[in-house]
Amino acid sequence: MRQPSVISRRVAAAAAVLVVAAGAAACGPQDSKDSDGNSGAAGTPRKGGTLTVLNSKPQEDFDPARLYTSGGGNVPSLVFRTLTTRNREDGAAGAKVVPDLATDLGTPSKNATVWTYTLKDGLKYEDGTAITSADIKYGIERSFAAELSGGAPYLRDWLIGGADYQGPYKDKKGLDSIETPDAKTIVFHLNKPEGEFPFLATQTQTTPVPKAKDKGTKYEEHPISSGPYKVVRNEGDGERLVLERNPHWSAATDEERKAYPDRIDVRSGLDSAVINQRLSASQGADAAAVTTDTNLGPAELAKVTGDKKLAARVGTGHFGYTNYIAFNPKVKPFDNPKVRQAISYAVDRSSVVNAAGGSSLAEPATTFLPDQKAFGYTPYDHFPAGKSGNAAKAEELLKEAGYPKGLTVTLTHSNDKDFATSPEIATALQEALKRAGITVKLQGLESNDYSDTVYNVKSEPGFFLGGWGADWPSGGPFFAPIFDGRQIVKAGYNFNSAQLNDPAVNKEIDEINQLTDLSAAAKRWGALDEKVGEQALTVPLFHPVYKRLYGEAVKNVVISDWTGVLDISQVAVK
Amino acid sequence: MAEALLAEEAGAVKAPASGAHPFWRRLRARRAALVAAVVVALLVLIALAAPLLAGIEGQDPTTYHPDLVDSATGGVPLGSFGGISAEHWLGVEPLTGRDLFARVVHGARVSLGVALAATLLQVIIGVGVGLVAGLGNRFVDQALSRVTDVVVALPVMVIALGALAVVPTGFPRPVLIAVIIGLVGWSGISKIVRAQTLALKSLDHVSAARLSGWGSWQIAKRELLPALAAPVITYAVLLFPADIVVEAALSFLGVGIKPPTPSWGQMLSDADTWYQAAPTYLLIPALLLFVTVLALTVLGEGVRTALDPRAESRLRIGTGRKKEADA
Amino acid sequence: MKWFLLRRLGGALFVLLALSIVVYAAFYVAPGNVAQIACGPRCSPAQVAQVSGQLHLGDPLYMQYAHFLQGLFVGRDYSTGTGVLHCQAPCLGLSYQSDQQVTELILAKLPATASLAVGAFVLWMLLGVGTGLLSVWRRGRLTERILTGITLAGMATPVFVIGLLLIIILVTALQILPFPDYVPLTENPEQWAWNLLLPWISLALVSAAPYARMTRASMLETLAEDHVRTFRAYGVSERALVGRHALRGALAPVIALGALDIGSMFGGAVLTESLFGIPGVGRELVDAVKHVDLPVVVGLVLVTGFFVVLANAVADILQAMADRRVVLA
Amino acid sequence: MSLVEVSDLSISFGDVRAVEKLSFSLEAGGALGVVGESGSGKSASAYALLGLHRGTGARVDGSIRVAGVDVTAADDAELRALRGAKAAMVFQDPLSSLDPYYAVGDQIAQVYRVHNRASRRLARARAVEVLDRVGIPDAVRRSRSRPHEFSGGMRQRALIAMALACEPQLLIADEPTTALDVTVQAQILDLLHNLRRETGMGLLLVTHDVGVAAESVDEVLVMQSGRAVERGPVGEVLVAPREPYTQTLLAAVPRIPARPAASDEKPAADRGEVSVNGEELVGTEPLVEAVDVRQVFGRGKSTLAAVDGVSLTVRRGETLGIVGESGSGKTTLGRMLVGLLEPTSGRLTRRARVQMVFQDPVSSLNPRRSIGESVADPLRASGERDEAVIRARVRDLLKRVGLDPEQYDRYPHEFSGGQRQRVGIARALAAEPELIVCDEAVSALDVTTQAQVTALLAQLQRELGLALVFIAHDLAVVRQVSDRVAVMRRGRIVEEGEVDQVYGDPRDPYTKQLLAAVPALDPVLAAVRRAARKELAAA
Repeated sequence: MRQPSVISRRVAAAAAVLVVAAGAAACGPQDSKDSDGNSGAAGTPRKGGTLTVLNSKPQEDFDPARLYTSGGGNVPSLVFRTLTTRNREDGAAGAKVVPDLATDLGTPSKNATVWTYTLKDGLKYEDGTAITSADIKYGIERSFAAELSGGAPYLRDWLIGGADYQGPYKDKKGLDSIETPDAKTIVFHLNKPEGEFPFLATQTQTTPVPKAKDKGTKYEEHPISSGPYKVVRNEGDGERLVLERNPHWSAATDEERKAYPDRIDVRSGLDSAVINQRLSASQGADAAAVTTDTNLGPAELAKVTGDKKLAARVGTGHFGYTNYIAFNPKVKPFDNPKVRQAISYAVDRSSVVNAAGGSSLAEPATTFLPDQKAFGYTPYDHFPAGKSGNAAKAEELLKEAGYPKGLTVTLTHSNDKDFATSPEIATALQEALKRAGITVKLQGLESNDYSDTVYNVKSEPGFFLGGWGADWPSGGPFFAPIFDGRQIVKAGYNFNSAQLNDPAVNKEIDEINQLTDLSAAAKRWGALDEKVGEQALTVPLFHPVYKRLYGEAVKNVVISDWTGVLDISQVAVK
Repeated sequence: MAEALLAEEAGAVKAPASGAHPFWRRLRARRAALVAAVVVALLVLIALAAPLLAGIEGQDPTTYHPDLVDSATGGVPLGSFGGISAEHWLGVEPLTGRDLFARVVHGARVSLGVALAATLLQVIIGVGVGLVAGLGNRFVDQALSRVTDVVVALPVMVIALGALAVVPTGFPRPVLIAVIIGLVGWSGISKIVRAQTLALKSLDHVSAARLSGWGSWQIAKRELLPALAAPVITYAVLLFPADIVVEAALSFLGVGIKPPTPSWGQMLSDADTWYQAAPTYLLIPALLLFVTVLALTVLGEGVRTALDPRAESRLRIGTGRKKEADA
Repeated sequence: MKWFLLRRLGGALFVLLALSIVVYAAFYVAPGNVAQIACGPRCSPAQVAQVSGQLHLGDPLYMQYAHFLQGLFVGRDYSTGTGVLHCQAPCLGLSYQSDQQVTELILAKLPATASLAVGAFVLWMLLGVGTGLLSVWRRGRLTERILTGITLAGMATPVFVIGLLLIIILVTALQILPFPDYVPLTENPEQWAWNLLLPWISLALVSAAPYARMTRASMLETLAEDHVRTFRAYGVSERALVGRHALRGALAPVIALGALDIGSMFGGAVLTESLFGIPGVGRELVDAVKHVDLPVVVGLVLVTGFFVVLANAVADILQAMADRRVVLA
Repeated sequence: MSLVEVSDLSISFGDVRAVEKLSFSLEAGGALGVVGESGSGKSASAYALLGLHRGTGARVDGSIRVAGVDVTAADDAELRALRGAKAAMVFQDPLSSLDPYYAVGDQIAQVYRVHNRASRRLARARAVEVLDRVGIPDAVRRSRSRPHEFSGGMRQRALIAMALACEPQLLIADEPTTALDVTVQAQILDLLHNLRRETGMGLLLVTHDVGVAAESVDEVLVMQSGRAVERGPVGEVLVAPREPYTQTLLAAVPRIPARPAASDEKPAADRGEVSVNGEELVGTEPLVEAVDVRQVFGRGKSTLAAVDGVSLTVRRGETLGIVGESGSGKTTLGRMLVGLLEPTSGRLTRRARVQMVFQDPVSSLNPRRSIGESVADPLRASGERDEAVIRARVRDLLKRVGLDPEQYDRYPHEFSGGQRQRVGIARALAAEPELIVCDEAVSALDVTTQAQVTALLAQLQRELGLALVFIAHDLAVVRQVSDRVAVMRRGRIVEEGEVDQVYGDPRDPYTKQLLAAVPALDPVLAAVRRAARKELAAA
């Protein structure tokens, strides 16, 4: 379970993949402390006021069944409470999972195939009715309906019978693998051990939905709130969203959401230049404004860096994400490990980092897993290319591989201006490989064409740019879809680009999944990454860094390593 | 006003419309057109000699210079005015550090080449459709008019996207863009040619040719095409700069020329967020585009007035083109 | 006149249907697995198949088109899971991307585009006709040459170049104007105008040139006509000749061109909207095209095509009315 | 003091001297006709009277006094005060001479207010008054119409009304009837005549048509190439001209004899030749036969039958004249006869090669091709490839039509109108036709040239045994060249017969009306005709 962030970012709207949390930038802990020092962000946070959110993407799918979030999302998390949720703290501490509606992180059976949750007392919807475990079951079942597609695949893959279940509209009987023995208890029966189930339970699909209020695809217009805010206005298919306090929400049952502002006004459909311009001007209502989906681009960063006051209002964060070169060893000459290694040696990471926006927006990567403890980060650099590539070593390897006169290959990339799989990065690689005698032809595809081509086993090219992001901060959803042989998808999007089906790797993945001790699991993910890295099936290029502006009056900026972006539930404007 | 009438009555024979001499004389008489012609010639020369010029500078349009940009602040070029120096005459591109002069001169090739090819295509299609509509019967004329309407109403964007989708990615992008612009931009010429054909068709010398026994094709070749040359050339010289703008617009919207091939529109598209941090990056292609289009437009005006001194009011052209790219 | 209008209407319908067919065909062959996109990248093949069935994507092209026509003329029903959503004729379908009704979506985008178009139109008409008038008034003098030069430069400048330059000058350097942030007229008229000023000016600057040139050429042409000679021979002053007779004669083609331009502008000033981030139909079109959101693209092309065709018809009628020799038949 | 006094007037446009040392005068209430062929400088002189050359780059020397104003010395304001108020002008083309965008009444009111302090209402009332005066029926309502809603004659009346608005002392009429049909022309001339008699204003009439002058003025000034040739009372100059040029000019004017003319109007040899060529063939073998042909333009409600059921036959060697006013369908009929148009219905049989000579000497030749090439067209089209043969044949044809064969490679613009018509004839001949349709072939030419071209046609007909269909609006020309004549009106032939019979004893009322409207050269006869027209109108 990991979020294919490249795709999601590009196709976000179309795919109903909610990037709000995942693809968004954030402010890191260091910065929030800096800002305490100077800007208007100082002082104790108090309740009251209106927080304005300036976004580019409208909340088109404001339905818990359709949202694809990492940890419940940012704005959605204000309305939708889930069984568990992410820990709302700065930095690494924020990468932990904590209980939300449930009293704890769940009780696993011995082999982690059955998970049992008990709901807290006094949980109510915005209309004052009580939240029951049956509503959570119904909410999950809804996400199986074709009408409400868009969520993450894990429930379908893990729950017994999930693969065939068609949702409550077609299949009134419901999903047997979810049991609700009483109104407070809910039991999940999985088809294999999954120690990371508590992470999955942070996703909005575990939000309770009262069956009587379900309006199918129309539910998104006014979803029933279980969180601190309820929807009072939803116009233009999520373009303008106004949230106000939900009187039936009890802070006593919710340790995570601070809910300082009285009102949240989300305005979307704005141009990213407008958002950053307004945030830097910070005039009027914009002083109490944040964005949950718009990063500073390189050009804007260059301007912001030159202005101390502005720089103090930039939040920096790290979301688990890796941009890399993917090889398909079924295509010649990439079947030859020496060729893959040669390319690994030849890449010029400083050029690539520059093309991705410079060292403030991208950090060179030599490991597939993001450089965070929660993922089990284990540093390694099997094919040291140095700062700007080791052309001599690459040439040597090519000679060994039987290409003494160099080699011509085609690099597939997308034509989007996303600083991730975009032409600039491809060109940077083209230049670097040229020095090692490798002639790179570029094949730039329009975004949809790119996704279809690259993530399809039938059309997958041998050499292309890809990226992968975390559905939650753990090695599981980050590593397995790329390297687990059982996750090679024959029809549909396939992310195991190397089409690696190594029994040893598969076995290790299964074993780690059984662990319910997450820190022990993390270590083994890291070791597995280092081992698989030796095969040079990918060339990690860089991890992006998110930088976002926020308004002068914004206080209590919290940026976790889970989302990498400012957590809206913690922000105060008074 | 009265002058023309009186002069005619007084037997003042107008300078003949045919022959090359008066054309060149009149063109030379317009100083602005001359200056524009020199500028255009210079640009064409730059385009043709792009690798040579970049070679003289000692740079090429694709090499990255990571050391010339400030990586920590988003990749702004180091040094003043976008890193202008003896090695990099117009500075370097933010993020990549590629040489701007080399990119701009190579971009001239693409921008001018695409527009030229597109214009030729438009002329060919436009003249063909216009002639057939003008000469054909009512049904043919109506059918072609409707087709023209459809083409006019179809946004270039959609055609471009459709074409990008259908045509294999290996197909050279500049050629494809030229074809797309050519395919959507011929309606102006076809309308003019049709109108002129209808007007000419009713002229007695065309009737006389028919009575002489010529067929339609011969009449088109002998009586119509020569007479159409002037308006078509006049329109075409103004289409050319318009096509440069269309190419730039498509590239600007991200459906045109793709990197690493530099074109001015594509450079502008890359540069548009940099207006604060690295203005020269934006200004250089913008100014070049402006100068080129202006020079071509002035030259086109000159050619138009030289071809037909009284054309100014008769041929109201070059009016809707640019906005078509916008629509 | 009636027959003329009916024929134009028929022609327009034909054009619009042909447009929709072209777009359908183009997108049918376009890459991009629509069902996969609509469903989400992590959808299982079974789910994708379900979504595909729901969107009728498995049907042959002509069946899909037939469904589209049905929606257009009769309306269509869509399942919401719990109930049925009736999309009334003319129904352009639901967006693949957001499930929103395309008609609603376009209606939501129109005000911004209309604001842009109307404001810019007023500005460029004033600017264009004024400049043309001035250069006729001052014909043969330096003023005319300067004005001619400026209008040529205006014609030569793409709107995104002018727009970017204006941003650099007015927004960054002088900080007189804000970077446009569209505010609906109904919300705050002052902010609406203030924020649209920059796009209006940009559009007006590049659009005014043809009007100035046409006004000038057309007025000079009229001044050379016999009836002006008549009034001169009856002692009417030059000023009255230019202001009353020449301007009146020049106005018709100028207004016709105006109709044409504002029509295509209503169809979305793609470049201007993209550059200034104005949430209008033009930008929506770019988005929809990039996301292969076929219903939205078809809807937008139909709406923009409608405006273009309408503008063409209006321009023709204006031209014909202006040219009193032509009888509309 | 005279109303108009012009002395030593010279006008030049650049290097071209349009008028040289012209002097004349016109007393108050007098009527002077300025007659001349194109290029004689007559219009330029008339324009100079109102100072209309000012600011156009033309050079005007000499002195001009009109109604006491020194036109050459007056400042702009004085000049404007003269224009319209003291001297008003009526122009040739009544449609283009009125502003299409304003109501006729408003335009007249505007002019009135330029010269009189008057309210809008008063000015409008004045406009209605003068419109009524010039015979516009229902003037109040019609004053609100725009020019295109008027017929040609009504427009010219409206222009005259505008001229009357400020009660000028002098009316300058520049070719006021040239664009009008002959019957309308007669009405306008009668109107001018009556107005002059009633208001006592002076009239300066500029015309190329001697007949028009004969109808309307007391004195005539004949101009040629910018100079005055002869001047005197109309009765003297037109009846007994002294100057050779005037004599030639008058001789060239085609006439319709008052009485059935002797057949010597046509050169006797003409007919003799035809009969020699094949007596039994003449008048027997039909070359073209049309039976009930129709030509319908447009669809639905706007259908117009340009030719509506015409039957006729053209036989070898004869000349059929077709006359009619504009819109009568004569040109459409001609085009059907040669096959440029297919009849909508009816039967049209062509048994011979048919060619056409066109009206407009400018557009009938491709300006981009040498005249030799144009003439060679039919030869090349028929498959002749041998350049030498083509060249020889073309030179022969050029010689035949009276052109220098050495001019083969010259371009049309280097030729005069008459010469271009000769080229057109040569081109027609190149196809070796048996029938030539001449569509207004001499209408655009000056009378002297006109006479030469008709003579050429007659000669060719004689030599080659051609049949001719001669289409024209000018009754006199048709009379001159034709054996038989057909009168067309609204797409139909209203009368057809031998020339002498139709002209001498017309049966159809329309034919009678037409003939009565033709201006007579003799001022005395003109007066008689005017009376006759009154009768006809009353009847």
